Amino acid sequence: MSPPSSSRSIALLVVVGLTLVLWPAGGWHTQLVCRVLGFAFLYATVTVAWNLVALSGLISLGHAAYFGLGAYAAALLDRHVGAQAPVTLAAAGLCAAAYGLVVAVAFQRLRAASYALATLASVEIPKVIADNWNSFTLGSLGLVGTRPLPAFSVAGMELDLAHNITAQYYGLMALLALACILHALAIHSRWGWALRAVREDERAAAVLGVNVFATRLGATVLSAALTGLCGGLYAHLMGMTEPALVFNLHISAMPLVFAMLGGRFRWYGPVLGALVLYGADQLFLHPWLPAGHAAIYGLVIMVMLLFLPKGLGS
Amino acid sequence: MWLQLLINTISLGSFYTLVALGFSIIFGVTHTFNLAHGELIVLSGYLAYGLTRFWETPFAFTLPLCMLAMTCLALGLLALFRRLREPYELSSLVFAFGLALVIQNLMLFFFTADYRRIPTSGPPIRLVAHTLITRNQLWLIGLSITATVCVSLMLRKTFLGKALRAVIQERETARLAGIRVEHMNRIAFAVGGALIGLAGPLLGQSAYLHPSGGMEATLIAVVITLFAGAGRIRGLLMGAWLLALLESGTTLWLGSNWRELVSAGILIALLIWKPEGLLARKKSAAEL
Amino acid sequence: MKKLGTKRIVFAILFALILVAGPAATRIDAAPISIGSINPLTGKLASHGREILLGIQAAVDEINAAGGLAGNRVVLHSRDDQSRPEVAVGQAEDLIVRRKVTALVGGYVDSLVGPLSQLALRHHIPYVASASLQTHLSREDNPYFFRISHLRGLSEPLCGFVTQALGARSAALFHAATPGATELAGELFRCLQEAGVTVTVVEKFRPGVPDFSPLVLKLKPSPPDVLIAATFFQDHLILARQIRELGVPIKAYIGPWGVSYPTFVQEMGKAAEDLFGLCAWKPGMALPGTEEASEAFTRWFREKYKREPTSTVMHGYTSARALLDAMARVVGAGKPLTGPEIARALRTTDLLLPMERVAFDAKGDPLYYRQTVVQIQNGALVPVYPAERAQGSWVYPMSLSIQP
Amino acid sequence: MTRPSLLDIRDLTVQLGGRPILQNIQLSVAQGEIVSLIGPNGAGKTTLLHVITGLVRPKSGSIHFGGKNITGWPPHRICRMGIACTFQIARPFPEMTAAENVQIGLWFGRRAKEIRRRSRPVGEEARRLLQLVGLEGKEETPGRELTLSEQRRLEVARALATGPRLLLLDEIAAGLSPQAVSHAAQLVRTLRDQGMTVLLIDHFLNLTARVSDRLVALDQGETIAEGPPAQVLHHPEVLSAYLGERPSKHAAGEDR
Repeated sequence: MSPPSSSRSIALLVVVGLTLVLWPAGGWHTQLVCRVLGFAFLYATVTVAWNLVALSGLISLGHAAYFGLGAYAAALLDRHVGAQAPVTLAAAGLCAAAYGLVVAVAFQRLRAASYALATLASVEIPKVIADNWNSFTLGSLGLVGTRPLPAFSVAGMELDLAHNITAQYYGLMALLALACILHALAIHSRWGWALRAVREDERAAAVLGVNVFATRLGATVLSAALTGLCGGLYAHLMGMTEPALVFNLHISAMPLVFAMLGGRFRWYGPVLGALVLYGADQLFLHPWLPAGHAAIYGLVIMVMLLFLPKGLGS
Repeated sequence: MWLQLLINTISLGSFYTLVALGFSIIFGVTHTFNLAHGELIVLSGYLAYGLTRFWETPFAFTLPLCMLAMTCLALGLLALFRRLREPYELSSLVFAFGLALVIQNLMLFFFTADYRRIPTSGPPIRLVAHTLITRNQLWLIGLSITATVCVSLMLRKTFLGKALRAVIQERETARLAGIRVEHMNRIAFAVGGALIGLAGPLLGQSAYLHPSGGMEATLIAVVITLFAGAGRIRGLLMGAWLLALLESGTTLWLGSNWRELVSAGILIALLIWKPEGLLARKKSAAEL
Repeated sequence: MKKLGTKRIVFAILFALILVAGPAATRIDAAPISIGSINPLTGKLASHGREILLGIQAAVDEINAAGGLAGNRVVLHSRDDQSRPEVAVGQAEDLIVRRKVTALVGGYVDSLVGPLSQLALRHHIPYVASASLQTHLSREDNPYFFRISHLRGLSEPLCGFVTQALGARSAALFHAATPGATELAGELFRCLQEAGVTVTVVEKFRPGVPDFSPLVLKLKPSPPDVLIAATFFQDHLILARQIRELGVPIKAYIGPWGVSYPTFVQEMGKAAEDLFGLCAWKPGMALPGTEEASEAFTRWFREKYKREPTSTVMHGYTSARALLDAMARVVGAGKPLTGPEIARALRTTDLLLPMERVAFDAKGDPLYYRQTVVQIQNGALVPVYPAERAQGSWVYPMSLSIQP
Repeated sequence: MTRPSLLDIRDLTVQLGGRPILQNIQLSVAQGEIVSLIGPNGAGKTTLLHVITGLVRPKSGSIHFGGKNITGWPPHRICRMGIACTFQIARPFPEMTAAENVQIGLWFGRRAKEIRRRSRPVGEEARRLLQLVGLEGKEETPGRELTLSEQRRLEVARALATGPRLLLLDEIAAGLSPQAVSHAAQLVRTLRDQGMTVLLIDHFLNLTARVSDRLVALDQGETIAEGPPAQVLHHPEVLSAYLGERPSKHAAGEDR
């Protein structure tokens, strides 16, 4: 099933992974690198989540809805109930998953461009509600002062996710690892075969016994839950949630770009795309070229598509 | 007041049509998902702004100049887009995203982040008692209808247009039928570029120019095109005017904070009701 | 396959290089005294962020020209937050931890300032925000956050102007769906109602809509005396024009933000005539007693940047001046230049600057920040309210016959 | 007609976009039979097939398979009941290799219990099926790179992978060389001998006559004749339906 070169690429990934794991311990790290890579992990997780839907052959432009719902669920629970972070995060994932369920059921007949368009529009519904339900969500004022993540004590090790950047770094890395496992399953398991069949020809897949609806539903709900979880984490990490911020089109478009550049059909593709692009942009281009870095970023995207059309991971 | 609202809505719808038309032609014929569409429009607007400000070119003269410049630019871009590989729609989308970033930042560099406006000429014209129409609304409506009619006539009446339509409907079949698809791509980019060139100065005149203002226009173009189906002129007109009407109507009756919700809700409802594109007879060319 | 593998390795190496070289490439030895500033230099808010940075830079240049802080040069590290909060936090963290900046200054818009205020508390680094409005951002339990602007500084003069000076009996409120504008609108609504002004319409909209005519038409059946449009530059460009084009007989149009810019007058031309705006400072309009300093600043700025300084530039300048003043007092007292010391000094600041008399309350909010109502008359911004800062009288009702 | 009927269609009516495609179709296929559906273009043959596989929902009427009412079931359930089909225009998974194409059928085409009970490993089973349809050596070729006739054979292999009791073949002989047609006929007979029931669609009648036990002729959505091949082919209505037909309408229209 796996191509002959996969052992080498896996070895390479192990190297990259180990570098990232040991980075903060190496002593040549800085807070900025950890912070940036931490967010790169978060966005990579969103990218992976997005790709779960993409693997079923649908291009979603509505992941900001899941992200924003997650952020709002966490921030609202924190504000109104004072719930602890594990509860708020679970609620974030569940809320987003519920919306994912609605999207999957309501849009089950939509394909390709219609689906993309419908998901794009689906962001507006939670956004407008969050923006106008003044008594509950505080409307356009946004929610400020969401408490940071708590400190954990794991096997005698103190993991202060609130203040310690390195701890946050590892926490987010663990989340990404989890997402990666999920993504690998979505490519290499029996479910992965179903996704692939549905993506390549769904009528043929249906008459060969693949449950097209359930396959897509599963992918969408999982993807939504994961994205919602990331949104909840964002709310806790930033301490504030505003409609325009968390329901931003940017959040929907970003995974598409990252995944395309990383390669959509390998388990490590989306991760690679997100880490390289986000990391390179924030750590390298930005300090060098504060004003024009976005132009260079754009150029990099263009050049890579021209010369590495299948993405970094191929 | 109703008449006034109608005029404003038609003028807004005309602008939307113009914005969507160029995108739709390029997308329909070449399957290029040009996410930099809005940025190109803004660029054209800046060109017109420069012409009117520094060389004091009359507004009517800036239009052909902008159209020419944008046609050339679009053809140049086609040379880049042609090098992209499969899956073309997605690749071109991401490529154009990069392009949009580049254009945006170049504009930021050259024109700064100040808001710019192309001055309008002359006072509004009074139609009846309380109903006014401004000069730039006249420009907008007139040019939009002219452009739409021209494109529509070209597609329906000329041999070239028939070939273009064939490519829009069945690309491979058209190729087999001996239509030179490469040639059609060039024509689509040229026409699309000219339309972009036309929309830019009008945007600068009726709203304002800002380097980051392109995304909005792109979004409108994408929504209308996907809604109507690529290359369907009548559908585009209806889509654009419906969108404008919806936006104005909801703002007036429900308040503008519900505007997006209503537009989104109706869009979703229409999509679910007729998943293959409301106005398209069969599945639109967009297979992402 | 072999070729692809090589490519992959090359990219992996590049990636590693980026990780190592990126931070290393910008490593510079820490200056004797360094302060950091974080502003949106790219993205949607870039124009404001850049102006604030100019003001901050001006203050730093000024103090260095005067010999620095007790002989130590002040180095300003400027970072771009790309108008995105997570970037702002990352950049600030880097400045604090790696560059060892002693204090932070700058910032535009609450969504970017808010996370930084939390960060300041965590690292015990004082942060003087240049432009921040929302009330709940400043807290008594955060002794490291200061700001030189405040929502009250807008809502009070505005409300006073509408109710007392104009004596308006009805008003309409349009505001952008952003936190600052929403809160301002809420404040104004309360204040106007208390003063007995009927608020006929309150409308919220997304900033950047291409057409305001339905909203404007909503005013037409019963036109209010005053329209307050709590929104930004680009929206005024369309809204103010459409009010005139559609002939809605309002008597005053007030745009708290965005109207009092020279570039606004320039882009709008005649259509800007008679509009009211709020302005904290502009060349030729300074607090009594600071006219000279204001003049000197304006001259210096014009010479250096070949353009007019704006109120936003002044916000940056004022915040940096407040910070540098406190730092100078710490150094002057022979104390170590640490975060807690500077924060303590900031608390006792009382400084008269062209824009405001800077002094902070327990929450770090400015005590004397008050903007002035200005009106565009013959293409110039004329301060009209409050009386002690007025340089002319207002035109009311506004002329509707002027056409763009 | 003494054998028990495997597929039983009663009063089936189908409309697409408000247009009637099939009207009051009655069709019954017995266990182990080979039945051909014939008729000119637009007669509704492919639609009938799609109704049986669940891709198209009937307006009224019922379909019973093996004694169970499967009307309105989703395609994957019908497939797992034991009905497999090929498409008129072959639709292999383009990016998957031929072997992977077949494996999809092996993985998903049966009920979970049967899949767990499987004796042979999936890869080996896929190879055996490809060999059966004459695609040995093409296991690693991606679907889109196969020739049209190879794609069609791949479809048969894929359909067989689901372990069907009833096999629906849509125009598998169209455009094939005479040699290939006899190979296909041979294959159909072999399958029947293994106990499979086959429902063929044949527009050009070249495969039908050789293998079918029975023909059913459709025209404009209605059954016009039914019976042994020789009898149906000389039925006056069938003749007029075929002869009256205008030549070469685009065949692709039927698949939609």
